[in-house]
Amino acid sequence: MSQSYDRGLIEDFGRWREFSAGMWAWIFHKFTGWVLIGYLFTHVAVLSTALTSASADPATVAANQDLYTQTIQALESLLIVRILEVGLLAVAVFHILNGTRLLLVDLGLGLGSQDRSFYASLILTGAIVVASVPTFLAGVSL
Amino acid sequence: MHEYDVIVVGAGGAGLRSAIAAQEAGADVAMVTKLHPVRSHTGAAEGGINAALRDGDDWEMHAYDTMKGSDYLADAPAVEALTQESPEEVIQLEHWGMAFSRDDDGRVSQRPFGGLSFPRTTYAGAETGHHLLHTLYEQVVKRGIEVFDEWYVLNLATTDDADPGERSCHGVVAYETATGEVEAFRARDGVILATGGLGQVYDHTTNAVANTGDGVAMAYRAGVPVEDMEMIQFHPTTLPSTGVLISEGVRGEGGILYNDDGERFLFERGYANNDGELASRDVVSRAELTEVNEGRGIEDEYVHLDMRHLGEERIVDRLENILHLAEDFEGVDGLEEPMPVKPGQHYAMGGIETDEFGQTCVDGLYAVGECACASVHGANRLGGNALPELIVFGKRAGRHVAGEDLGDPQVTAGWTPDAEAASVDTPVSLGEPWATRGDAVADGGATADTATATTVVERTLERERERVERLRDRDEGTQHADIRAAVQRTMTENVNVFREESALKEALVDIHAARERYRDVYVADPSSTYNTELIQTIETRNLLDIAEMITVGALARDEFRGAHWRKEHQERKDDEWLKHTMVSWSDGSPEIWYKPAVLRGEAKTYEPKERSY
Amino acid sequence: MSTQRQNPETETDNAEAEADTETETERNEVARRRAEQRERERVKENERATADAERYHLKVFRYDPEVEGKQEPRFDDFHVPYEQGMTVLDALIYARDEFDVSLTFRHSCRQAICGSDALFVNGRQRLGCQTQLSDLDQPVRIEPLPHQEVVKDLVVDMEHFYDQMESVEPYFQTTDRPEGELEEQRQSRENREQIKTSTRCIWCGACMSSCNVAAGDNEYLGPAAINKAYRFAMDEREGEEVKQRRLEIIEQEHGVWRCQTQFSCTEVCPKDIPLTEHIQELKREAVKSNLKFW
Amino acid sequence: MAERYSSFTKGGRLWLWQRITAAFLIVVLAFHFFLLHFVHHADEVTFAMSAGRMQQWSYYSLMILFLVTATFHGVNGVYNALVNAGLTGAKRRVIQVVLGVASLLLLVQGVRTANAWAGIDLLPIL
Ligand SMILES: Cc1cc2nc3c(=O)[nH]c(=O)nc-3n(C[C@H](O)[C@H](O)[C@H](O)COP(=O)(O)OP(=O)(O)OC[C@H]3O[C@@H](n4cnc5c(N)ncnc54)[C@H](O)[C@@H]3O)c2cc1C
Ligand code: HEM
Ligand code: SF4
Ligand code: F3S
Ligand code: FES
Repeated sequence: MSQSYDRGLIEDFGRWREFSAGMWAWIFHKFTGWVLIGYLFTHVAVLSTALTSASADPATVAANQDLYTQTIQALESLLIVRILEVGLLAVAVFHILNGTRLLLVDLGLGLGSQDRSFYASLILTGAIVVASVPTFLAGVSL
Repeated sequence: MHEYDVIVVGAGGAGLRSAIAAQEAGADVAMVTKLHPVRSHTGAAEGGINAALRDGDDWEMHAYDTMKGSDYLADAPAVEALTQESPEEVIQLEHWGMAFSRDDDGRVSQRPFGGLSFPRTTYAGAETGHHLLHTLYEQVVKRGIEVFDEWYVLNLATTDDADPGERSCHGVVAYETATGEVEAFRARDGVILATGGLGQVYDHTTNAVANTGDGVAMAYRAGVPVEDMEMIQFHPTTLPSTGVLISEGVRGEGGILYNDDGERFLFERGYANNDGELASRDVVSRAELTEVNEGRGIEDEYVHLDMRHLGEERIVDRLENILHLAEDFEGVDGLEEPMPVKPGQHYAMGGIETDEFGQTCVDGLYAVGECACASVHGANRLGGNALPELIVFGKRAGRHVAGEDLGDPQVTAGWTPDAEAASVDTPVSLGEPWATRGDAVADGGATADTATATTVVERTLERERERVERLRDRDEGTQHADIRAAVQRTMTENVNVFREESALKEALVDIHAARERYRDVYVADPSSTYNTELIQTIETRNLLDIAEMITVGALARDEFRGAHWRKEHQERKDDEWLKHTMVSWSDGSPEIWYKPAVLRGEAKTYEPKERSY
Repeated sequence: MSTQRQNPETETDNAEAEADTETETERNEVARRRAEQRERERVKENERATADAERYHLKVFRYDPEVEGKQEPRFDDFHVPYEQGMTVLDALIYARDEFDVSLTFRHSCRQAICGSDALFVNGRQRLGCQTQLSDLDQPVRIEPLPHQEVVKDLVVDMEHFYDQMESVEPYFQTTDRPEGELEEQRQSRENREQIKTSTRCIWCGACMSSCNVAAGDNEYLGPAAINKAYRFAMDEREGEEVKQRRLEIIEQEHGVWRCQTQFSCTEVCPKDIPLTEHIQELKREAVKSNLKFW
Repeated sequence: MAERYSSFTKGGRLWLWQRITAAFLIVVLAFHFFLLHFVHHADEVTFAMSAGRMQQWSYYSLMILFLVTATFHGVNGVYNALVNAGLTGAKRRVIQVVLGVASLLLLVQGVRTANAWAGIDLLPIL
């Protein structure tokens, strides 16, 4: 071959307009998976404050003045955190639903309607998230 | 320079089978092909492979059908070789894993086909050729046979002795499409041409764009005679807008042809009172065109092929591919409506003259497959008889070239004492009268006296390099596409199913004019990377020769036999014409002669009978 | 004219021969002029017809490493007169023959069987010959297959694809052949039915080009090669032993496990091969056979 | 010629575990969300309550299993994604080590936290 032309990155994500259902599902699943594992790390880090609380004065703990409780409650009082939590829920729900779809595909079930099941996951995710917003935002001070 | 024992040119069914056989016989083989092997047009074959496999059938019946189908222009020894060895070769394919359709007992399925007295067409859905091609290529991969794909063979490296029978072939020169390199391939034992069909001389054809008859033209210009070129098969059921084939399998399974009046015309108008739709292809094609010409065609162009009554299950099981073709290429749902069909160029019965081992009269040069004429099809090929030809003669040629002793051939190749010189009255001079006379008799040859095998190859290489450069260096003139289109048009108008003397002559004039224009052809694309224009320009040169051979042959044969119908001579003339039309390139122009058809087989002689279906 | 006789040494009267050639040249000349006249009329008629025709607007990717002005890839516009039933391939052929002879693309069979002309048409891998222009929005954007290197214009380098196809031992292997001459191996209709779609692959490369995983992982076998492996692994004629070997091949690191069930391969396959389904089935087969051995 | 398979790799095993853990996670993750956002509200979480739940053996072991499966599933998922994107050679080794260490840290920290709630001193080093 004398020479050839490599069209590089435009090939991949630059073509998103041309993606089909299965490819979007793949991208979303990837994205949500990464968010979840990222969250798992931060989640454990935050929860680790419990280690100090465990060795703290029981009275402080009883009064909910320990580091863990304080941290959690401080975080939970922030609107931004609540919004992020809604986002997390969306991510988790989609990952669960699409994950279920993928498990079915792995079992060879419903391959013919894989695109419809993807749209169903999306819609269901949306519905669940919207329905949960009141619960998630309850009691937050603006 | 590449060097191998055997060079196979072309990697369709015939080329692949011969490469495998030569390699099994111990030769070091390379294949040179202008398309990647799986792109070869063998993949388009739909209907099936004839082989006498079952109780109640035998090779003799198959041979009889073939001789009758050929209208007694085939050579019996070749036909008998074909029919005797086809079963073994088909089973070999099965052992190589070919995905044949199956009967309930797990054996390969067979179906009825036109002109056959027994349902012996072994098939794999309606895509038999695809499976055959891929199965053979798989075996080539398995054996690690070297394949130079997308290398276009420009010419043969042959010596230049005055008598073609004394020439020898030592290799080929090819052009690598991707880079524009011209390279030589020397063949120590021999070259096998397997370049396939030539349908591109017509504009309505079932053949691929790559089917430009290169091998026939190359061998012809090297001095090898071509045989029965006027015998072109027109398939009765092709889709009108593209020429895509609707397999004979449809009629084999029970599909029916109707004209615009809803008549089943093959019966109702008496074209084939016994076999109807399953009459031989030439009969059905003429019947359709007669219907159209007499005003009973649909939209004055085609007739209807109906398979709806077969029922969805049977159609999907056996003819699924046909549904896709009708849908994609004609927008017709074969389950709901009849399919429009008309005759289209399909197959060349004639080709490079060979004996039953694929040998030509030039030493070390073989030809197999559609480009060759071992003379098994005569004046008309039966459906399902081409694929067995590929594997039977492919194998024979492969073994022979690798040095296996297969005995003496019964059919002789080249000019023999019983050959008969001939002349035809033509309106223009043929060939290339302006070509410099005297120096080279064979186009591309190197003079024998001084030549060693290597110098022959080297000189051919030099010439071809020059030719390519010349084409690329010129920057004005005519472009090949116009010339090609003109040839296709005149052939389709004048050298079609119905042939008339004045029209044939007009075609020769047109071809001559096209040749004149080709003299200042040039290639506009200066690139050496994947220059398809250059390749097509060279192909067009080959088409000119092919068109002329066909037309001259058609003009010479003033009788009606098989696929060849002449308006002025509507009867078969057995006294005069049980002979092959031969055309050889000599000193820049075609020379015509005849040699007798061999009707004497192993145990009996096939007496010409009236051919009615 | 009488054609060449076999014996070239035959003496002919020189003067006569000369005269003969003279009239012959004249005759040739007249005939040729007539032919040219006919040709010109045809061309004119053609022109008239195309002038009236509705035109389709094509935008075609152009690139040639050697030709100035084409080294930087660009899109060229062609306006092709439309005819009933015209395919993308027909339009390209027209554009090449009438407007720009250097326009380069692979094609051969025109009937969706040779697999040469897989192209990226309006954002999707399709066979040019199998795609009706009338099914497409204008302008029709035609590009070479994504994820493959472009050699020139619409021609891509297929080597890698071929290598992948050939790496799965794509040939029939069996340990038991039936006894006796002319005995075929038996295969049930069900089994033939099971492998039927998988045997239809025409090596067009559309699937591989559409798969994002194949684009990222150069060693991934890709859907077509896996499908080829499926064709053999599921063929009962090969027998259990060979099947195990086949499973080992497709189970390699860059085999079936790389597939993320994007389904785009299945969507673009011009032969409607359910590729994802085949890949998934092989994954399960592999797991099953491994569980047996654990 | 493309690279042939080298030897039997655990590709299939990891693939299968990814599915098995996913199936398990569907239930547990849903339960987890439900419990901590709907039954109890997130802003009401206190150390005492968390500790109370953790002191039940069943809940404790479920959460440990949750941690382990989620870590495996998540980290293996990330690794797979990188391999799919064409990660090879030395880079691949590095990523393997980094991911391995990260998961170990995550597990250790997670178990320590759970133990703190549960009041377990099983492994004093943790
Ligand atoms: C649509 C269709 C359906 C058919 N159906 C049937 C059927 O059902 N049954 C049957 O028996 N027959 C059938 N036939 C006929 C049969 O398929 C062909 O005659 C046969 O496949 C020809 O095979 P081949 O190997 O000779 O040539 P091909 O398969 O055409 O191969 C030619 C090879 O030569 C190479 N080549 C050509 N020129 C050059 C060059 N200059 N340099 C290098 N390489 C070159 C090409 O790359 C290609 O690899 C059918 C034909 C068609 C067109
Ligand atoms: C709740 C149920 C869950 C299900 C059903 C599920 C399902 C799946 C499946 C089937 C895959 C594999 C995709 C593939 O390889 O084709 C996957 C990937 C992944 N999962 Fe989950 N998962 C779940 C929870 C989680 C959790 C809790 C995390 C985070 C800790 C997570 C992180 C990931 C990551 C990072 C990937 C890889 C994504 C990628 O390919 O880039 N998942 N999931
Ligand atoms: S599987 Fe389909 S898309 Fe892929 S190469 Fe084969 S025919 Fe083309
Ligand atoms: S597009 Fe690729 S990811 Fe799998 S389903 Fe097809 S191979
Ligand atoms: S030209 Fe052969 S597949 Fe399109």
